[in-house]
Amino acid sequence: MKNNSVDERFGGRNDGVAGFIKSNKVTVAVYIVTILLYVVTLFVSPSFRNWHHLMLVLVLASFLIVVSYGQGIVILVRGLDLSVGSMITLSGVLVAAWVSQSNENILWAIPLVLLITTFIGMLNGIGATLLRIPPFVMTLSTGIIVFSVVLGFTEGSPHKGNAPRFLNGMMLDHTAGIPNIVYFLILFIFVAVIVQSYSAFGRKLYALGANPKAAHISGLRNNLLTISAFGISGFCCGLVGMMLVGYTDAPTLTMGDPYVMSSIAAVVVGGSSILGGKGNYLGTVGGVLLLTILSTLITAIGLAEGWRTIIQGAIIVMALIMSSVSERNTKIASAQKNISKSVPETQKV
Amino acid sequence: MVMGKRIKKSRVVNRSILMVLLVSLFAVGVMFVADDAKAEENKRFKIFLSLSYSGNVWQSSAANIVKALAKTPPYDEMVELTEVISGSNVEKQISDYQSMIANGADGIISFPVSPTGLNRVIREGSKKGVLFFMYDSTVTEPSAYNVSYITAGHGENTAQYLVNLMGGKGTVMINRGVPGNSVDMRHYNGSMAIFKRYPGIKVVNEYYGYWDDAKSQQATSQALAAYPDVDGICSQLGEYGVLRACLASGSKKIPFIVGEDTNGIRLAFADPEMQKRGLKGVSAGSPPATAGYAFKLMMELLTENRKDLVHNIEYPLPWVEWDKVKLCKGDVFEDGCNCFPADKVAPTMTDEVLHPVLLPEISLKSAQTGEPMPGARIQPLPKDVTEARSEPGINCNPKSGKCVDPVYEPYMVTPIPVPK
Amino acid sequence: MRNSILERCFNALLTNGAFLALVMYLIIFIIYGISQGSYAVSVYGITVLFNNSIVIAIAAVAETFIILMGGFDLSVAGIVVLTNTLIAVQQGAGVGGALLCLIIAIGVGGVIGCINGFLVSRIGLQSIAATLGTSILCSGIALLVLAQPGGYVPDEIAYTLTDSIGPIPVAAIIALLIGLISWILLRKTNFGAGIYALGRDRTAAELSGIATRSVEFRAYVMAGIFSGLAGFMLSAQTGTGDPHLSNSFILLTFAAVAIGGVSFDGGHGSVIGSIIGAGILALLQKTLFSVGVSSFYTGIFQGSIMLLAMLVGSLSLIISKRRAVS
Amino acid sequence: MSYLLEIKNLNKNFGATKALQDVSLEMQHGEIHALLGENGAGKSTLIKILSGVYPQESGDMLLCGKTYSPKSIVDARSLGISAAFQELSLLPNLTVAENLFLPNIPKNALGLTSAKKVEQMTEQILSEYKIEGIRPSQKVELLSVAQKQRLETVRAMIHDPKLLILDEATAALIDPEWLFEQVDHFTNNGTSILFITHRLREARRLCDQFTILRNGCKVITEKFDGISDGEIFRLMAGRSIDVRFPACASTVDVNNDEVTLSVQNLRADKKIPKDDGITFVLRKGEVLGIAGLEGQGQRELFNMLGGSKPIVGGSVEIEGCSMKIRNPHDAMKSGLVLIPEERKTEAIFPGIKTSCNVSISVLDAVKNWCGIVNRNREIDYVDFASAKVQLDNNYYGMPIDALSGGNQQKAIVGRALLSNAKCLLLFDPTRGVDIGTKQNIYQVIRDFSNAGGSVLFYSTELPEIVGLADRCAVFYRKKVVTEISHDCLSEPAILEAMLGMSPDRISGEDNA
Repeated sequence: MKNNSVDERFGGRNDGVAGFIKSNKVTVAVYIVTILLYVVTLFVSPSFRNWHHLMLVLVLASFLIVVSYGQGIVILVRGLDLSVGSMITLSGVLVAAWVSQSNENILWAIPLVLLITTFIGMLNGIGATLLRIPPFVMTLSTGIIVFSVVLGFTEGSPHKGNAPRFLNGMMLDHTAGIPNIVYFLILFIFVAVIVQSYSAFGRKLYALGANPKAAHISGLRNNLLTISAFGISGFCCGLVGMMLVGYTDAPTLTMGDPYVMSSIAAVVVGGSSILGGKGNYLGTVGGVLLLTILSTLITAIGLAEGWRTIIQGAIIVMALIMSSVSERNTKIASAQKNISKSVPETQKV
Repeated sequence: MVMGKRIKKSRVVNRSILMVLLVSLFAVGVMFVADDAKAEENKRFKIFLSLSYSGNVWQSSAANIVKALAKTPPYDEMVELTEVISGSNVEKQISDYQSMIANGADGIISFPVSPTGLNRVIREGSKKGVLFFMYDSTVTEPSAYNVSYITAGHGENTAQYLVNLMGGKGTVMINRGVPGNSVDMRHYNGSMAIFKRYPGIKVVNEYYGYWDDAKSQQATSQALAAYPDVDGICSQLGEYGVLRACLASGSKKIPFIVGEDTNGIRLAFADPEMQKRGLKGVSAGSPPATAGYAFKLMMELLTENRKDLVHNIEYPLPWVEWDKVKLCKGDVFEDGCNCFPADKVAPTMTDEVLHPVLLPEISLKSAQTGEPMPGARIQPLPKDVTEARSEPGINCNPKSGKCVDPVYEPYMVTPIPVPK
Repeated sequence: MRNSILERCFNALLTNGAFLALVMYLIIFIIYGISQGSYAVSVYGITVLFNNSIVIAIAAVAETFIILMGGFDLSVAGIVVLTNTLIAVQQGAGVGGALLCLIIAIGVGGVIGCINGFLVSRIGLQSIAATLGTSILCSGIALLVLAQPGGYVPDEIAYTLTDSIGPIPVAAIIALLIGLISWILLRKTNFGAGIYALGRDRTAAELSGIATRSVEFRAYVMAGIFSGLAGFMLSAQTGTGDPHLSNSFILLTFAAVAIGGVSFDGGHGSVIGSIIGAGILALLQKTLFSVGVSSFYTGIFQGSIMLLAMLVGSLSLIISKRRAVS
Repeated sequence: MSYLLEIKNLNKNFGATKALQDVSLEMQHGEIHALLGENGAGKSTLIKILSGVYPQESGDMLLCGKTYSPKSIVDARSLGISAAFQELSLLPNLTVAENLFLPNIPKNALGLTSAKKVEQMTEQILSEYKIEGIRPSQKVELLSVAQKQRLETVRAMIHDPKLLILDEATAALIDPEWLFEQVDHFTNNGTSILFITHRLREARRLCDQFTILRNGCKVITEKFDGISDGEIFRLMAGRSIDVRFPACASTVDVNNDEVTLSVQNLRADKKIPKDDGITFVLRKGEVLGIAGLEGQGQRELFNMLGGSKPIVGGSVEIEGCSMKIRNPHDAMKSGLVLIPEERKTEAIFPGIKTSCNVSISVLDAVKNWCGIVNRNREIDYVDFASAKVQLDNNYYGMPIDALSGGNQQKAIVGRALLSNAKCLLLFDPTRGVDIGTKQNIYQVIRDFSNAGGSVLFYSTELPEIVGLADRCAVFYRKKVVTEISHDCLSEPAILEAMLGMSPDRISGEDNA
């Protein structure tokens, strides 16, 4: 028995392609659908058949890719972050106000903004753990409060400030034919996957999400872990706010709003369980790409807005049904005593 | 037993103290944040400004203009202005109107969230003698005053200009506003009416930018990917986002863009680099200055400097063609200048905050900060106002039967003949 | 050992979310009354207050059914918008038209509720995700039904429902009626017991013989119907249709439920609390307006009140648990 | 003579797992039948099919000669079979009265449920079944575990079933006599009872016949008379097992050896006087057995030491240093590692690989400088642990919830062994695991103590304590009343102490 390779005995995560597919069925399914959809878009619009379009999809997806990481981590530990919209706006407004067009203040402004959003994220975590306020309500409240503060700070309008040149260049310039942001994305995804799936910290998050009570008893610092998960979400929002400002050149107070529901949708479509403890970031990235390609396709076809919305809703529901079916198939094998679907207890440590 | 009771009692007392503390903290908080504006109560006109959505530069410019005017003598002695943000929720705006009426409003100047949803509360208020002035967006309630450019034909005029630029043939994309909105519908119908007259014009794609630069930019990027060699883009608010999407598309050529009034697009029109890449167009659209015009009209009615007024008033459509863009040196439109240097305002700032005739009291600075221009005094408005057409669903209630269907005839530009 | 009335009140304050909400309401109302004067207690003033809160109140009742069961229903906003547009395009007038509108509201809510119920209880989807999907679907359909704001709601609805009968606002009667119906459904039927049971412990509920799937399904249908009714009341208020309602509606609904002391873990709370919670939101808005707080900062107060309510809620749970132990 | 219940060739599968295979069973009218078997043998599945929770897959069931296939629990009840479940199916947020009548609470003339009426009926029922101290309007969450168990049992009884199923109905009862009385009363009326228990003694006391299930198959149906406990155990385990306990390698010198854990007046409740808490010492290399009836404070002790319950007063010293234990993390740092009572809800991480479940306690030791887990080092640790608990490494890749209870427990014990513990706190570690695993766990405990570790070991099964412990501390009314040294360790001695019979401790009953 000792002859088996390490990876094989670990359940074959690295056990070639077959092993990967076996242990990540949902993720693979998401990518298959995404690729199929991409092929469809190529047929719908011949002008999509070039490198540039692929890069465009990545640039458009980049915001959601980053914000969904935070959302996914929070969902992993049985939370939900409804404050991402406000935090993105906050970051954008602050960075534009402090840095303005030049790059002078960038060295202190960017870290400071990231620090602020991370801190607000951690406040969410503190409310959800120490004060025992359900994350849904906690983040809803901080979302409303932060937005209110931004409104007061800007007196209703982010007049001041353009995007710093650095951020502009980050989002729109190319290096060697590839947009700079794509390099950043690759780096981000790499680090994110390492943190979520290969680090001790990530493992602990999974354990916490799978069974908070057991995690507590096993000596994990549940509160600390949850707070850092929310902190990561805040950090990601800070990044996205800056990216958006770089992309559009000026902040608006509503620029974060679309990312609340779509980040949750991306995480869920990507095969994570909204009840926590399950899912991985690559799946989420697949979910984001799926949604982005879908919206590209819909725009290309030029459907009426009503139909676009309907199709988006339908895709979410269908993705859910698909992942629930594939999950059920794997579950039947392991089901022993669970009576139908039992909802795990929420954090009651 | 006795012991137990004492413990229990003290716990109850502790809890009650905690409760009282929390509640009183909250109460103190309310009192603390409360303005002391209520203190002085000499006879002033109580005017309320109800914004729809704060958050974009357009809305706050409009609000700032009204605020600056209210602080400009002699209005500074006559007006007590309160600003309320109603968000995009009809319910909230109804509630706010009711609160304003209850608080003895003399006039309410507002950007209405819905053209129809507020009618009932406006009717109630009008009966109580409150003046309702809607700027930019309109309501179909006849007792309200609508001051707007909507009926001035943004859609048909810009579309005609685009057609002229394109020589009557080519492909066009349309960047629309918020779906399900009557203003978007009016603009869109105007544009389409023109495009349909030219068989050579093909509208290849339409999408929604939600009058938002960020969303317009993303949607335009997607649409451009499908139609990279489109000849012209007909945009509602969000044209700066459209431009940025074109710049980022990697294509050397920039299509013609007709859109609204952001500083960014006007600067781009004037940029020789951009012109070299083919950018041409017209900047014409929704002006925040309407708010100031509406406010002054309302004040003239209140101060009885104006006897009667039609209810639907048209604000002239701003119109700046690409080769007519001129940079302002100072803070006001003078010598026919119509845009500002990039280091002075955000590219998403709408330039049409000023009007040399209707709003001479307002400078760029007042539109940005809400502070009056030093030394300015309120100037009377020209006697005549332009009455707007009563278009159904825009500023007229079809039920009342006096509406006229819109005629989509461009007047800012002479239509070219349909090419054979 | 007999507790004094005062003591009981304090106990109730901490353990009963609805009671706490009521006390908060009264306190805010006093501030409102002081700053607003006699208008605050005039018939018109009170009618307006009820009218402002009734839509969110009914929506919050709908949401309460689902949250008590430990789920989330994001489709409330979608159903409200869809109902509103459908009512606006219907051509009926007079009492017949009003009745037709009511049927539309209940029908739309029921159908969407059935879809939600099917997705969650039969297919086993996560409620928050499934209802997010249906909500998006609904708003898409609403845009197809009514391409731009317009349409009419029969005057019988628009005027009667927002008026007052003598000194009593119609909206108050409706609130009372909705409160009563939902209270009976939740507290006086086996279905209601099932909802509470399901929210607390699904496995135990199943072993107690409760047909959990059926209860879950019916709860979504009920939530759908109440959401439809909320759309009906919104139509009455605005007198017209508008396919563009913002997401803030759903946030306010959740805020009302949270302020009303309903536990988001499920199994604890009451519809009465949610209705008062909706009242607090409307009252708060008016109070902040009348004391002159800049509307920039409304959100800070809304958020803080929600947190306060939840904080007391979680505090009371700890206390009652401690009491159970000792 | 016709049977009350006949089961013929019943099958039930969960996916690939065969939960029941060709099980047949007959029961007479008025018979009390014991259903025995290890956990996972299929007992639960069988009673859940009988009571209508699961549908059957194939096979026939006859009740009073008629085909019986219930569609739901309610259906089963109306057909005459009702069950009291081991997992307590009461809803804590509903009242006693509501719980009793779920899912069909009686209605008044208006068709609405009436609290008043239901509470009156409940009052009557409670007095009829001789349950005191419970108000019908009380929420169930305020009841003690024993009260809940009684309520659960009564809830099954009030439907006047032809067959009553009692699944571990005595597990939480302090005085099983109450149940025995009710059971007698029931059988006098001709009702049959299917009695599932792990306690052979009770089964012998109540039942005439027993059936043993093993791995989803029926092994035997036999009368209790003339068959020994050992034989029954053998049949349950499927191989000849006399429970063997590993020999103590060395006896601990009570006077000289160093103390690992010293507990002074530990209190979980403010009401307990300062000097009346839990006090004992645990020496290096010692296995200290803890015994006590349900609810006498042993659970609180383990949870306090493990950090999952706040310590109200008293001191904990480890190797002479005073320790503050505020949470499990503190406990672990001090070297105290708890294996909790509820495997499913408190110990395993469902959906996560078994290997990761084991290695969770060494994550910090195997990560590199930037926090990434070194897989090779991790697997070395996991291999080390599973060698000790004899966990097959084929299970590594499976999600832990797909494993049998015994293997899950092995993984959890393995996890505890990796955590650098000075002292293992084992709360009923052998509950619900097969005999093979039990044997493993005994060996692990002994090995651990031989290597110089200390073990605090609670078990509901006295033979385990007698066989394994070096010493035994007996709990009664929230504290250690008696310590029994290795030489005097015997079941009767422990039992006597458990019942509070040590001479100076006999006083009025007061079960908190």
